[in-house]
Amino acid sequence: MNQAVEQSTPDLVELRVPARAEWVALARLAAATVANRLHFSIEEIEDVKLAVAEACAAVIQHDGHGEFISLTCEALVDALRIRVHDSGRHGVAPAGSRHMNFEEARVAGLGIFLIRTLMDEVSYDVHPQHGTDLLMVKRLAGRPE
Amino acid sequence: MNQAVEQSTPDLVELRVPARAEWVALARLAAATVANRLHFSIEEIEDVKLAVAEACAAVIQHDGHGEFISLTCEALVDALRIRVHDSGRHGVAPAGSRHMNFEEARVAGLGIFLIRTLMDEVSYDVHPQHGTDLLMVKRLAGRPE
Amino acid sequence: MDIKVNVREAPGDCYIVDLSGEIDVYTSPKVKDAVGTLIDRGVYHLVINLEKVRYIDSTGLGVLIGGLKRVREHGGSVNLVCTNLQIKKIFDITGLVKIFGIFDSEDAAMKALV
Amino acid sequence: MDIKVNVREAPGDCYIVDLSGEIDVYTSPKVKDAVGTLIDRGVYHLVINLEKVRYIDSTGLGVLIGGLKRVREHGGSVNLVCTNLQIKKIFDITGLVKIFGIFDSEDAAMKALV
Ligand SMILES: Nc1ncnc2c1ncn2[C@@H]1O[C@H](COP(=O)(O)OP(=O)(O)O)[C@@H](O)[C@H]1O
Ligand SMILES: Nc1ncnc2c1ncn2[C@@H]1O[C@H](COP(=O)(O)OP(=O)(O)O)[C@@H](O)[C@H]1O
Repeated sequence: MNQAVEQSTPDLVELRVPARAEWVALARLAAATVANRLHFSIEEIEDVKLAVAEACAAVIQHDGHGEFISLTCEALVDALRIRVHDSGRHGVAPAGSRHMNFEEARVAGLGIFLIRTLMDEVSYDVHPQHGTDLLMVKRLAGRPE
Repeated sequence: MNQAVEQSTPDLVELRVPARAEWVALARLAAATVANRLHFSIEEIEDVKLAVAEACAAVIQHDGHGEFISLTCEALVDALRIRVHDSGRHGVAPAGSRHMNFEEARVAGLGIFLIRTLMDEVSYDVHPQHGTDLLMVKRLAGRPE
Repeated sequence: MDIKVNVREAPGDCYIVDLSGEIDVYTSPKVKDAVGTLIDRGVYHLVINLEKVRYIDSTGLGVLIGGLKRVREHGGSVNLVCTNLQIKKIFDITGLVKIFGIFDSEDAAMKALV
Repeated sequence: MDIKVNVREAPGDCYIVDLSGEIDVYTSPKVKDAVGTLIDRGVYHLVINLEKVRYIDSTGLGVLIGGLKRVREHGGSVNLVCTNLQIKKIFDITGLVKIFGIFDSEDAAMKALV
Protein backbone atom coordinates (compact mmCIF):
# COMPACT_ATOMS: atom_id res chain seq x y z
CA MET A 1 0.00 0.00 0.00
CA ASN A 2 1.16 3.49 -0.71
CA GLN A 3 1.49 5.16 2.66
CA ALA A 4 1.76 8.70 1.30
CA VAL A 5 -1.56 8.39 -0.52
CA GLU A 6 -3.09 6.64 2.47
CA GLN A 7 -2.42 9.36 4.94
CA SER A 8 -3.39 12.34 2.84
CA THR A 9 -6.86 11.00 2.11
CA PRO A 10 -9.35 12.80 4.34
CA ASP A 11 -11.79 10.75 6.35
CA LEU A 12 -14.76 11.66 4.23
CA VAL A 13 -17.70 9.29 3.95
CA GLU A 14 -20.70 9.84 1.71
CA LEU A 15 -23.88 7.82 1.68
CA ARG A 16 -26.91 8.25 -0.52
CA VAL A 17 -30.04 6.25 0.34
CA PRO A 18 -33.68 6.40 -0.74
CA ALA A 19 -35.60 8.88 1.40
CA ARG A 20 -37.51 6.12 3.15
CA ALA A 21 -37.68 5.01 6.77
CA GLU A 22 -36.05 1.62 6.22
CA TRP A 23 -32.75 3.24 5.17
CA VAL A 24 -32.31 5.51 8.18
CA ALA A 25 -30.61 2.77 10.20
CA LEU A 26 -27.84 2.55 7.60
CA ALA A 27 -27.31 6.33 7.70
CA ARG A 28 -27.07 6.14 11.50
CA LEU A 29 -24.49 3.43 11.22
CA ALA A 30 -22.36 5.24 8.69
CA ALA A 31 -22.22 8.30 10.93
CA ALA A 32 -21.44 6.11 13.94
CA THR A 33 -18.55 4.49 12.08
CA VAL A 34 -16.99 7.88 11.36
CA ALA A 35 -17.57 9.07 14.94
CA ASN A 36 -15.94 5.91 16.20
CA ARG A 37 -12.89 6.55 14.01
CA LEU A 38 -12.58 9.97 15.67
CA HIS A 39 -12.62 8.28 19.08
CA PHE A 40 -15.75 9.94 20.36
CA SER A 41 -17.08 8.33 23.54
CA ILE A 42 -19.85 5.76 23.28
CA GLU A 43 -22.32 8.32 24.59
CA GLU A 44 -21.20 10.89 22.01
CA ILE A 45 -21.48 8.30 19.24
CA GLU A 46 -25.07 7.65 20.34
CA ASP A 47 -25.71 11.41 20.22
CA VAL A 48 -24.42 11.56 16.64
CA LYS A 49 -26.53 8.56 15.61
CA LEU A 50 -29.66 10.12 17.04
CA ALA A 51 -28.97 13.51 15.45
CA VAL A 52 -28.49 11.90 12.03
CA ALA A 53 -31.61 9.78 12.49
CA GLU A 54 -33.65 12.85 13.44
CA ALA A 55 -32.34 14.74 10.43
CA CYS A 56 -33.31 11.86 8.12
CA ALA A 57 -36.71 11.42 9.78
CA ALA A 58 -37.36 15.15 9.36
CA VAL A 59 -36.67 14.86 5.63
CA ILE A 60 -38.82 11.76 5.22
CA GLN A 61 -41.75 13.27 7.09
CA HIS A 62 -41.58 16.53 5.21
CA ASP A 63 -43.93 16.97 2.27
CA GLY A 64 -42.18 17.35 -1.04
CA HIS A 65 -38.92 15.76 0.00
CA GLY A 66 -36.61 14.41 -2.67
CA GLU A 67 -36.19 10.79 -3.66
CA PHE A 68 -32.85 10.44 -1.91
CA ILE A 69 -31.09 11.58 1.23
CA SER A 70 -27.36 12.24 1.04
CA LEU A 71 -25.26 12.05 4.15
CA THR A 72 -21.74 13.43 4.20
CA CYS A 73 -19.55 12.82 7.24
CA GLU A 74 -16.22 14.53 7.48
CA ALA A 75 -13.74 13.71 10.20
CA LEU A 76 -11.86 16.90 11.09
CA VAL A 77 -8.96 17.04 13.52
CA ASP A 78 -11.13 18.00 16.47
CA ALA A 79 -14.69 17.55 15.24
CA LEU A 80 -17.11 15.61 13.12
CA ARG A 81 -18.95 17.62 10.45
CA ILE A 82 -22.13 16.13 9.04
CA ARG A 83 -24.30 17.30 6.19
CA VAL A 84 -27.73 15.82 5.51
CA HIS A 85 -28.93 16.82 2.08
CA ASP A 86 -32.47 16.54 0.77
CA SER A 87 -32.81 17.28 -2.91
CA GLY A 88 -36.55 18.00 -2.58
CA ARG A 89 -37.83 21.43 -3.49
CA HIS A 90 -39.72 22.62 -0.49
CA GLY A 91 -42.90 24.51 -1.02
CA VAL A 92 -43.50 22.52 -4.19
CA ALA A 93 -45.27 19.68 -2.42
CA PRO A 94 -46.91 17.27 -4.84
CA ALA A 95 -50.67 17.64 -5.10
CA GLY A 96 -52.59 15.44 -2.70
CA SER A 97 -49.68 15.00 -0.34
CA ARG A 98 -50.29 14.84 3.34
CA HIS A 99 -49.97 17.77 5.69
CA MET A 100 -48.84 17.37 9.27
CA ASN A 101 -51.40 17.76 11.99
CA PHE A 102 -50.56 19.61 15.17
CA GLU A 103 -49.44 16.49 16.98
CA GLU A 104 -47.08 15.43 14.19
CA ALA A 105 -45.64 18.91 13.95
CA ARG A 106 -44.97 18.77 17.68
CA VAL A 107 -43.08 15.48 17.37
CA ALA A 108 -41.10 16.90 14.44
CA GLY A 109 -40.23 19.83 16.69
CA LEU A 110 -38.95 17.35 19.24
CA GLY A 111 -36.59 15.96 16.57
CA ILE A 112 -35.16 19.38 15.76
CA PHE A 113 -34.86 20.13 19.44
CA LEU A 114 -32.87 16.92 19.95
CA ILE A 115 -30.51 17.75 17.08
CA ARG A 116 -29.85 21.20 18.56
CA THR A 117 -29.24 19.75 22.00
CA LEU A 118 -27.01 16.84 20.97
CA MET A 119 -24.81 18.63 18.43
CA ASP A 120 -22.53 21.63 19.01
CA GLU A 121 -23.38 23.57 15.85
CA VAL A 122 -26.47 23.29 13.70
CA SER A 123 -27.40 25.31 10.64
CA TYR A 124 -29.60 25.12 7.58
CA ASP A 125 -28.88 25.94 3.99
CA VAL A 126 -31.95 26.19 1.82
CA HIS A 127 -31.41 26.36 -1.94
CA PRO A 128 -34.73 26.71 -3.77
CA GLN A 129 -33.30 24.78 -6.71
CA HIS A 130 -31.00 22.27 -5.07
CA GLY A 131 -32.82 21.29 -1.93
CA THR A 132 -31.98 21.69 1.72
CA ASP A 133 -28.81 21.00 3.67
CA LEU A 134 -28.72 20.48 7.40
CA LEU A 135 -25.20 21.03 8.70
CA MET A 136 -24.20 19.71 12.10
CA VAL A 137 -20.91 19.70 13.95
CA LYS A 138 -19.99 17.68 17.01
CA ARG A 139 -16.71 18.66 18.62
CA LEU A 140 -14.45 16.27 20.44
CA ALA A 141 -14.85 17.05 24.15
CA GLY A 142 -12.10 19.00 25.79
CA ARG A 143 -10.94 20.58 22.54
CA PRO A 144 -11.32 24.32 22.36
CA GLU A 145 -13.66 25.76 19.75
CA MET B 1 -45.64 10.77 3.35
CA ASN B 2 -46.37 10.71 -0.32
CA GLN B 3 -46.93 7.08 -1.20
CA ALA B 4 -46.59 7.62 -4.95
CA VAL B 5 -43.15 9.12 -4.56
CA GLU B 6 -42.22 6.49 -2.01
CA GLN B 7 -42.89 3.54 -4.20
CA SER B 8 -41.33 4.79 -7.38
CA THR B 9 -37.95 5.45 -5.75
CA PRO B 10 -35.60 2.63 -6.69
CA ASP B 11 -33.69 0.89 -3.93
CA LEU B 12 -30.37 2.41 -4.84
CA VAL B 13 -27.70 2.92 -2.21
CA GLU B 14 -24.39 4.63 -2.84
CA LEU B 15 -21.47 4.79 -0.45
CA ARG B 16 -18.14 6.49 -0.92
CA VAL B 17 -15.38 5.80 1.60
CA PRO B 18 -11.64 6.42 1.70
CA ALA B 19 -9.75 3.56 0.04
CA ARG B 20 -8.40 2.30 3.34
CA ALA B 21 -8.84 -0.95 5.22
CA GLU B 22 -10.75 0.54 8.16
CA TRP B 23 -13.68 1.53 5.93
CA VAL B 24 -14.28 -1.86 4.33
CA ALA B 25 -16.52 -3.00 7.18
CA LEU B 26 -18.93 -0.14 6.45
CA ALA B 27 -19.05 -1.05 2.75
CA ARG B 28 -19.81 -4.66 3.72
CA LEU B 29 -22.61 -3.49 5.95
CA ALA B 30 -24.18 -1.22 3.36
CA ALA B 31 -24.29 -4.09 0.86
CA ALA B 32 -25.71 -6.41 3.52
CA THR B 33 -28.48 -3.93 4.30
CA VAL B 34 -29.55 -3.83 0.66
CA ALA B 35 -29.33 -7.63 0.35
CA ASN B 36 -31.45 -7.96 3.46
CA ARG B 37 -34.09 -5.66 1.94
CA LEU B 38 -34.24 -8.02 -1.04
CA HIS B 39 -34.86 -10.94 1.34
CA PHE B 40 -31.76 -12.90 0.44
CA SER B 41 -31.06 -15.75 2.86
CA ILE B 42 -28.55 -15.20 5.67
CA GLU B 43 -26.03 -17.32 3.79
CA GLU B 44 -26.51 -15.30 0.62
CA ILE B 45 -26.14 -12.05 2.56
CA GLU B 46 -22.83 -13.35 3.91
CA ASP B 47 -21.77 -14.16 0.34
CA VAL B 48 -22.54 -10.61 -0.75
CA LYS B 49 -20.65 -9.14 2.21
CA LEU B 50 -17.59 -11.22 1.42
CA ALA B 51 -17.69 -10.39 -2.29
CA VAL B 52 -17.88 -6.65 -1.54
CA ALA B 53 -15.09 -6.95 1.03
CA GLU B 54 -12.88 -8.79 -1.46
CA ALA B 55 -13.56 -6.18 -4.11
CA CYS B 56 -12.60 -3.38 -1.70
CA ALA B 57 -9.52 -5.25 -0.46
CA ALA B 58 -8.42 -5.78 -4.07
CA VAL B 59 -8.63 -2.02 -4.68
CA ILE B 60 -6.78 -1.13 -1.48
CA GLN B 61 -3.99 -3.61 -2.14
CA HIS B 62 -3.54 -2.52 -5.73
CA ASP B 63 -0.77 -0.05 -6.46
CA GLY B 64 -2.01 3.26 -7.76
CA HIS B 65 -5.54 2.97 -6.47
CA GLY B 66 -7.60 6.11 -6.07
CA GLU B 67 -8.29 7.94 -2.84
CA PHE B 68 -11.86 6.70 -2.56
CA ILE B 69 -13.89 3.59 -3.23
CA SER B 70 -17.48 4.02 -4.41
CA LEU B 71 -19.98 1.28 -3.82
CA THR B 72 -23.31 1.29 -5.62
CA CYS B 73 -25.95 -1.28 -4.68
CA GLU B 74 -29.07 -1.54 -6.73
CA ALA B 75 -31.97 -3.73 -5.68
CA LEU B 76 -33.59 -5.12 -8.83
CA VAL B 77 -36.77 -7.18 -8.82
CA ASP B 78 -34.92 -10.49 -8.84
CA ALA B 79 -31.31 -9.58 -8.17
CA LEU B 80 -28.84 -7.34 -6.41
CA ARG B 81 -26.46 -5.44 -8.69
CA ILE B 82 -23.29 -4.07 -7.13
CA ARG B 83 -20.65 -1.82 -8.58
CA VAL B 84 -17.33 -1.17 -6.85
CA HIS B 85 -15.57 1.79 -8.40
CA ASP B 86 -11.93 2.73 -7.92
CA SER B 87 -11.01 6.08 -9.39
CA GLY B 88 -7.29 5.18 -9.54
CA ARG B 89 -5.55 5.09 -12.89
CA HIS B 90 -3.99 1.71 -13.12
CA GLY B 91 -0.59 1.38 -14.66
CA VAL B 92 0.24 4.82 -13.31
CA ALA B 93 1.49 3.55 -9.98
CA PRO B 94 3.24 6.25 -7.96
CA ALA B 95 7.03 6.01 -7.90
CA GLY B 96 8.37 3.95 -5.04
CA SER B 97 5.10 2.17 -4.46
CA ARG B 98 5.15 -1.42 -3.40
CA HIS B 99 4.77 -4.34 -5.76
CA MET B 100 3.14 -7.57 -4.72
CA ASN B 101 5.32 -10.56 -4.19
CA PHE B 102 4.22 -13.97 -5.39
CA GLU B 103 2.57 -14.86 -2.10
CA GLU B 104 0.55 -11.63 -1.98
CA ALA B 105 -0.50 -12.04 -5.59
CA ARG B 106 -1.69 -15.53 -4.74
CA VAL B 107 -3.84 -14.26 -1.88
CA ALA B 108 -5.23 -11.53 -4.15
CA GLY B 109 -6.08 -14.28 -6.62
CA LEU B 110 -7.98 -16.02 -3.83
CA GLY B 111 -10.06 -12.85 -3.39
CA ILE B 112 -11.00 -12.70 -7.06
CA PHE B 113 -11.72 -16.41 -7.02
CA LEU B 114 -14.09 -15.94 -4.07
CA ILE B 115 -15.93 -13.12 -5.83
CA ARG B 116 -16.41 -15.26 -8.93
CA THR B 117 -17.63 -18.19 -6.86
CA LEU B 118 -20.01 -16.29 -4.58
CA MET B 119 -21.64 -14.02 -7.16
CA ASP B 120 -23.65 -15.02 -10.23
CA GLU B 121 -22.18 -12.51 -12.67
CA VAL B 122 -18.87 -10.68 -12.46
CA SER B 123 -17.34 -8.29 -14.95
CA TYR B 124 -14.78 -5.51 -15.12
CA ASP B 125 -14.92 -2.17 -16.79
CA VAL B 126 -11.58 -0.44 -17.11
CA HIS B 127 -11.59 3.21 -18.15
CA PRO B 128 -8.05 4.55 -18.47
CA GLN B 129 -9.26 7.99 -17.42
CA HIS B 130 -11.98 7.23 -14.91
CA GLY B 131 -10.72 4.22 -13.07
CA THR B 132 -12.00 0.68 -12.76
CA ASP B 133 -15.45 -0.72 -12.09
CA LEU B 134 -16.10 -4.18 -10.80
CA LEU B 135 -19.68 -5.19 -11.52
CA MET B 136 -21.27 -8.07 -9.65
CA VAL B 137 -24.76 -9.50 -9.69
CA LYS B 138 -26.30 -11.90 -7.20
CA ARG B 139 -29.64 -13.32 -8.25
CA LEU B 140 -32.38 -14.30 -5.85
CA ALA B 141 -32.39 -18.09 -5.76
CA GLY B 142 -35.13 -19.81 -7.68
CA ARG B 143 -35.65 -16.87 -10.03
CA PRO B 144 -34.86 -17.58 -13.65
CA GLU B 145 -32.03 -15.65 -15.29
CA MET C 1 -32.63 -2.81 12.83
CA ASP C 2 -35.84 -4.22 14.14
CA ILE C 3 -38.26 -4.12 16.99
CA LYS C 4 -39.96 -6.96 18.82
CA VAL C 5 -43.26 -6.30 20.57
CA ASN C 6 -44.76 -8.63 23.13
CA VAL C 7 -47.91 -7.96 25.15
CA ARG C 8 -48.52 -9.67 28.50
CA GLU C 9 -51.49 -9.45 30.84
CA ALA C 10 -50.64 -8.63 34.46
CA PRO C 11 -52.70 -8.69 37.66
CA GLY C 12 -55.18 -5.84 38.13
CA ASP C 13 -56.53 -4.87 34.71
CA CYS C 14 -53.06 -3.89 33.59
CA TYR C 15 -50.96 -4.88 30.62
CA ILE C 16 -47.23 -4.96 30.07
CA VAL C 17 -45.79 -4.22 26.65
CA ASP C 18 -42.25 -5.56 26.20
CA LEU C 19 -40.28 -3.84 23.50
CA SER C 20 -36.87 -4.98 22.36
CA GLY C 21 -34.66 -3.57 19.64
CA GLU C 22 -34.68 -0.13 18.09
CA ILE C 23 -37.65 2.24 18.02
CA ASP C 24 -37.11 4.54 15.09
CA VAL C 25 -38.93 6.08 12.16
CA TYR C 26 -39.07 2.64 10.51
CA THR C 27 -40.15 0.51 13.45
CA SER C 28 -42.32 2.89 15.49
CA PRO C 29 -45.50 2.26 13.46
CA LYS C 30 -45.37 -1.33 14.73
CA VAL C 31 -45.21 -0.07 18.32
CA LYS C 32 -48.01 2.40 17.64
CA ASP C 33 -50.21 -0.43 16.32
CA ALA C 34 -49.57 -2.64 19.33
CA VAL C 35 -50.27 0.11 21.87
CA GLY C 36 -53.24 1.40 19.86
CA THR C 37 -54.80 -2.07 19.70
CA LEU C 38 -54.58 -2.42 23.48
CA ILE C 39 -56.19 0.97 24.06
CA ASP C 40 -58.94 0.19 21.53
CA ARG C 41 -59.71 -2.89 23.62
CA GLY C 42 -60.19 -0.67 26.68
CA VAL C 43 -56.85 -1.18 28.39
CA TYR C 44 -55.94 2.13 30.00
CA HIS C 45 -53.24 1.07 32.46
CA LEU C 46 -50.02 0.18 30.74
CA VAL C 47 -46.45 -0.59 31.66
CA ILE C 48 -44.11 -0.30 28.68
CA ASN C 49 -40.88 -2.10 29.33
CA LEU C 50 -37.98 -0.49 27.47
CA GLU C 51 -35.23 -2.47 29.20
CA LYS C 52 -34.28 -4.23 25.96
CA VAL C 53 -34.60 -1.14 23.80
CA ARG C 54 -31.19 0.02 22.64
CA TYR C 55 -32.35 3.09 20.77
CA ILE C 56 -35.31 5.45 20.55
CA ASP C 57 -35.83 8.51 18.39
CA SER C 58 -38.45 11.28 18.32
CA THR C 59 -40.94 9.18 16.36
CA GLY C 60 -40.70 6.56 19.11
CA LEU C 61 -41.19 9.23 21.76
CA GLY C 62 -44.17 10.49 19.75
CA VAL C 63 -45.79 7.05 19.88
CA LEU C 64 -45.35 6.89 23.65
CA ILE C 65 -46.71 10.42 24.08
CA GLY C 66 -49.66 9.62 21.83
CA GLY C 67 -50.47 6.50 23.85
CA LEU C 68 -50.26 8.43 27.09
CA LYS C 69 -52.61 11.12 25.83
CA ARG C 70 -55.18 8.53 24.76
CA VAL C 71 -55.20 6.60 28.05
CA ARG C 72 -55.33 9.83 30.08
CA GLU C 73 -58.65 10.69 28.42
CA HIS C 74 -59.91 7.58 30.24
CA GLY C 75 -58.15 8.29 33.52
CA GLY C 76 -55.43 5.81 32.64
CA SER C 77 -51.65 5.95 32.83
CA VAL C 78 -48.47 4.73 31.17
CA ASN C 79 -45.41 3.84 33.22
CA LEU C 80 -42.11 3.10 31.58
CA VAL C 81 -39.35 0.72 32.66
CA CYS C 82 -36.03 2.08 31.51
CA THR C 83 -32.48 1.36 32.63
CA ASN C 84 -30.49 2.36 29.54
CA LEU C 85 -28.63 5.58 30.39
CA GLN C 86 -28.66 6.95 26.85
CA ILE C 87 -32.43 6.50 26.62
CA LYS C 88 -32.97 8.00 30.07
CA LYS C 89 -30.95 10.98 28.88
CA ILE C 90 -33.33 11.44 25.94
CA PHE C 91 -36.32 11.52 28.29
CA ASP C 92 -34.43 13.98 30.47
CA ILE C 93 -33.42 16.49 27.84
CA THR C 94 -36.85 16.47 26.19
CA GLY C 95 -38.58 17.08 29.51
CA LEU C 96 -40.62 13.91 29.04
CA VAL C 97 -39.50 12.63 32.46
CA LYS C 98 -42.07 15.05 33.78
CA ILE C 99 -45.01 13.48 31.98
CA PHE C 100 -44.13 9.77 32.17
CA GLY C 101 -43.49 7.69 35.21
CA ILE C 102 -40.06 6.17 34.56
CA PHE C 103 -38.89 3.26 36.72
CA ASP C 104 -35.83 1.06 37.04
CA SER C 105 -37.79 -2.17 37.38
CA GLU C 106 -41.03 -3.66 36.16
CA ASP C 107 -42.11 -4.24 39.73
CA ALA C 108 -41.76 -0.59 40.64
CA ALA C 109 -43.55 0.48 37.44
CA MET C 110 -46.45 -1.91 38.18
CA LYS C 111 -46.83 -0.81 41.78
CA ALA C 112 -46.90 2.85 40.80
CA LEU C 113 -49.77 2.38 38.33
CA VAL C 114 -52.84 4.15 39.66
CA MET D 1 -15.48 -4.46 13.41
CA ASP D 2 -12.64 -5.74 15.49
CA ILE D 3 -10.65 -8.79 16.35
CA LYS D 4 -9.54 -10.10 19.73
CA VAL D 5 -6.46 -12.29 19.90
CA ASN D 6 -5.57 -14.40 22.93
CA VAL D 7 -2.66 -16.84 23.15
CA ARG D 8 -2.69 -19.76 25.59
CA GLU D 9 -0.05 -22.38 26.29
CA ALA D 10 -1.30 -25.97 26.16
CA PRO D 11 0.31 -29.29 27.19
CA GLY D 12 3.01 -30.67 24.88
CA ASP D 13 4.90 -27.75 23.36
CA CYS D 14 1.73 -26.50 21.72
CA TYR D 15 -0.05 -23.14 21.74
CA ILE D 16 -3.65 -22.21 21.20
CA VAL D 17 -4.53 -18.93 19.54
CA ASP D 18 -8.11 -17.82 20.26
CA LEU D 19 -9.51 -15.39 17.76
CA SER D 20 -12.83 -13.65 18.15
CA GLY D 21 -14.49 -11.11 15.90
CA GLU D 22 -13.89 -10.41 12.24
CA ILE D 23 -10.70 -11.21 10.33
CA ASP D 24 -10.58 -8.85 7.40
CA VAL D 25 -8.23 -6.56 5.53
CA TYR D 26 -8.23 -4.18 8.51
CA THR D 27 -7.80 -6.65 11.36
CA SER D 28 -5.69 -9.41 9.79
CA PRO D 29 -2.34 -7.63 10.40
CA LYS D 30 -3.04 -8.03 14.12
CA VAL D 31 -3.55 -11.77 13.65
CA LYS D 32 -0.43 -11.96 11.50
CA ASP D 33 1.61 -10.28 14.24
CA ALA D 34 0.34 -12.62 16.95
CA VAL D 35 0.98 -15.77 14.93
CA GLY D 36 4.32 -14.45 13.64
CA THR D 37 5.51 -13.66 17.17
CA LEU D 38 4.74 -17.21 18.31
CA ILE D 39 6.61 -18.73 15.37
CA ASP D 40 9.57 -16.39 15.92
CA ARG D 41 9.71 -17.77 19.47
CA GLY D 42 10.03 -21.29 18.06
CA VAL D 43 6.44 -22.47 18.46
CA TYR D 44 5.68 -24.71 15.48
CA HIS D 45 2.59 -26.55 16.68
CA LEU D 46 -0.45 -24.34 16.75
CA VAL D 47 -4.16 -24.67 17.21
CA ILE D 48 -6.03 -21.62 15.96
CA ASN D 49 -9.50 -21.48 17.41
CA LEU D 50 -11.94 -19.76 15.06
CA GLU D 51 -15.10 -20.68 16.97
CA LYS D 52 -15.78 -17.04 17.85
CA VAL D 53 -14.85 -15.70 14.44
CA ARG D 54 -17.93 -14.48 12.58
CA TYR D 55 -16.21 -13.50 9.38
CA ILE D 56 -13.00 -14.14 7.45
CA ASP D 57 -11.85 -12.81 4.09
CA SER D 58 -8.97 -13.66 1.77
CA THR D 59 -6.49 -11.54 3.71
CA GLY D 60 -7.38 -13.57 6.81
CA LEU D 61 -6.96 -16.80 4.86
CA GLY D 62 -3.63 -15.46 3.61
CA VAL D 63 -2.42 -14.96 7.18
CA LEU D 64 -3.38 -18.53 8.10
CA ILE D 65 -1.71 -19.92 4.96
CA GLY D 66 1.41 -17.85 5.64
CA GLY D 67 1.60 -19.19 9.20
CA LEU D 68 1.15 -22.75 8.00
CA LYS D 69 3.93 -22.40 5.44
CA ARG D 70 6.33 -21.05 8.06
CA VAL D 71 5.71 -23.78 10.65
CA ARG D 72 5.89 -26.50 7.99
CA GLU D 73 9.48 -25.47 7.24
CA HIS D 74 10.16 -26.64 10.79
CA GLY D 75 8.06 -29.79 10.59
CA GLY D 76 5.22 -28.06 12.43
CA SER D 77 1.50 -27.88 11.83
CA VAL D 78 -1.55 -25.63 12.22
CA ASN D 79 -4.91 -27.09 13.12
CA LEU D 80 -8.03 -24.98 13.03
CA VAL D 81 -11.15 -25.19 15.19
CA CYS D 82 -14.12 -24.03 13.17
CA THR D 83 -17.83 -24.59 13.63
CA ASN D 84 -19.29 -21.61 11.73
CA LEU D 85 -20.87 -22.99 8.55
CA GLN D 86 -20.22 -19.88 6.47
CA ILE D 87 -16.52 -19.96 7.35
CA LYS D 88 -16.30 -23.69 6.72
CA LYS D 89 -17.81 -23.01 3.33
CA ILE D 90 -15.02 -20.52 2.55
CA PHE D 91 -12.39 -23.15 3.39
CA ASP D 92 -14.28 -25.61 1.22
CA ILE D 93 -14.65 -23.53 -1.90
CA THR D 94 -11.05 -22.29 -1.77
CA GLY D 95 -9.71 -25.82 -1.41
CA LEU D 96 -8.00 -24.86 1.83
CA VAL D 97 -9.70 -27.75 3.66
CA LYS D 98 -7.09 -29.86 1.94
CA ILE D 99 -4.13 -28.06 3.48
CA PHE D 100 -5.42 -27.30 6.99
CA GLY D 101 -6.67 -29.70 9.57
CA ILE D 102 -10.13 -28.36 10.43
CA PHE D 103 -11.88 -29.65 13.56
CA ASP D 104 -15.16 -29.15 15.35
CA SER D 105 -13.62 -28.94 18.82
CA GLU D 106 -10.43 -27.75 20.41
CA ASP D 107 -9.92 -31.20 21.88
CA ALA D 108 -9.97 -32.87 18.51
CA ALA D 109 -7.68 -30.21 17.03
CA MET D 110 -5.17 -30.70 19.89
CA LYS D 111 -5.18 -34.48 19.64
CA ALA D 112 -4.57 -34.36 15.91
CA LEU D 113 -1.46 -32.16 16.20
CA VAL D 114 1.57 -34.21 15.17
N1 LIG E 1 -46.60 15.45 21.22
C1 LIG E 1 -45.56 15.97 21.86
N2 LIG E 1 -44.43 16.18 21.19
C2 LIG E 1 -43.38 16.67 21.78
N3 LIG E 1 -43.32 16.98 23.06
C3 LIG E 1 -44.40 16.78 23.77
C4 LIG E 1 -45.58 16.27 23.22
N4 LIG E 1 -46.50 16.20 24.18
C5 LIG E 1 -45.91 16.64 25.25
N5 LIG E 1 -44.65 17.00 25.03
C6 LIG E 1 -43.68 17.53 25.98
O1 LIG E 1 -44.03 17.00 27.22
C7 LIG E 1 -44.02 18.00 28.20
C8 LIG E 1 -45.39 18.18 28.79
O2 LIG E 1 -46.32 18.44 27.75
P1 LIG E 1 -47.88 18.12 27.86
O3 LIG E 1 -48.15 16.68 27.94
O4 LIG E 1 -48.54 18.82 26.71
O5 LIG E 1 -48.27 18.73 29.24
P2 LIG E 1 -48.62 20.23 29.54
O6 LIG E 1 -49.89 20.50 28.81
O7 LIG E 1 -48.73 20.21 31.04
O8 LIG E 1 -47.46 21.06 29.03
C9 LIG E 1 -43.50 19.24 27.51
O9 LIG E 1 -42.11 19.30 27.73
C10 LIG E 1 -43.79 19.01 26.09
O10 LIG E 1 -42.86 19.64 25.25
N1 LIG F 1 -0.87 -18.42 -0.59
C1 LIG F 1 -1.94 -19.03 -1.05
N2 LIG F 1 -2.94 -18.31 -1.53
C2 LIG F 1 -4.02 -18.88 -1.99
N3 LIG F 1 -4.21 -20.20 -2.02
C3 LIG F 1 -3.25 -20.94 -1.58
C4 LIG F 1 -2.07 -20.43 -1.06
N4 LIG F 1 -1.29 -21.44 -0.70
C5 LIG F 1 -1.97 -22.52 -0.97
N5 LIG F 1 -3.14 -22.26 -1.51
C6 LIG F 1 -4.18 -23.17 -1.93
O1 LIG F 1 -4.08 -24.30 -1.10
C7 LIG F 1 -4.14 -25.48 -1.86
C8 LIG F 1 -2.87 -26.27 -1.74
O2 LIG F 1 -1.77 -25.44 -2.09
P1 LIG F 1 -0.28 -25.68 -1.58
O3 LIG F 1 -0.15 -25.45 -0.11
O4 LIG F 1 0.62 -24.82 -2.41
O5 LIG F 1 -0.04 -27.19 -1.81
P2 LIG F 1 0.36 -27.87 -3.18
O6 LIG F 1 1.77 -27.39 -3.45
O7 LIG F 1 0.24 -29.31 -2.83
O8 LIG F 1 -0.61 -27.41 -4.24
C9 LIG F 1 -4.44 -25.05 -3.28
O9 LIG F 1 -5.85 -25.11 -3.49
C10 LIG F 1 -3.95 -23.63 -3.35
O10 LIG F 1 -4.70 -22.86 -4.26
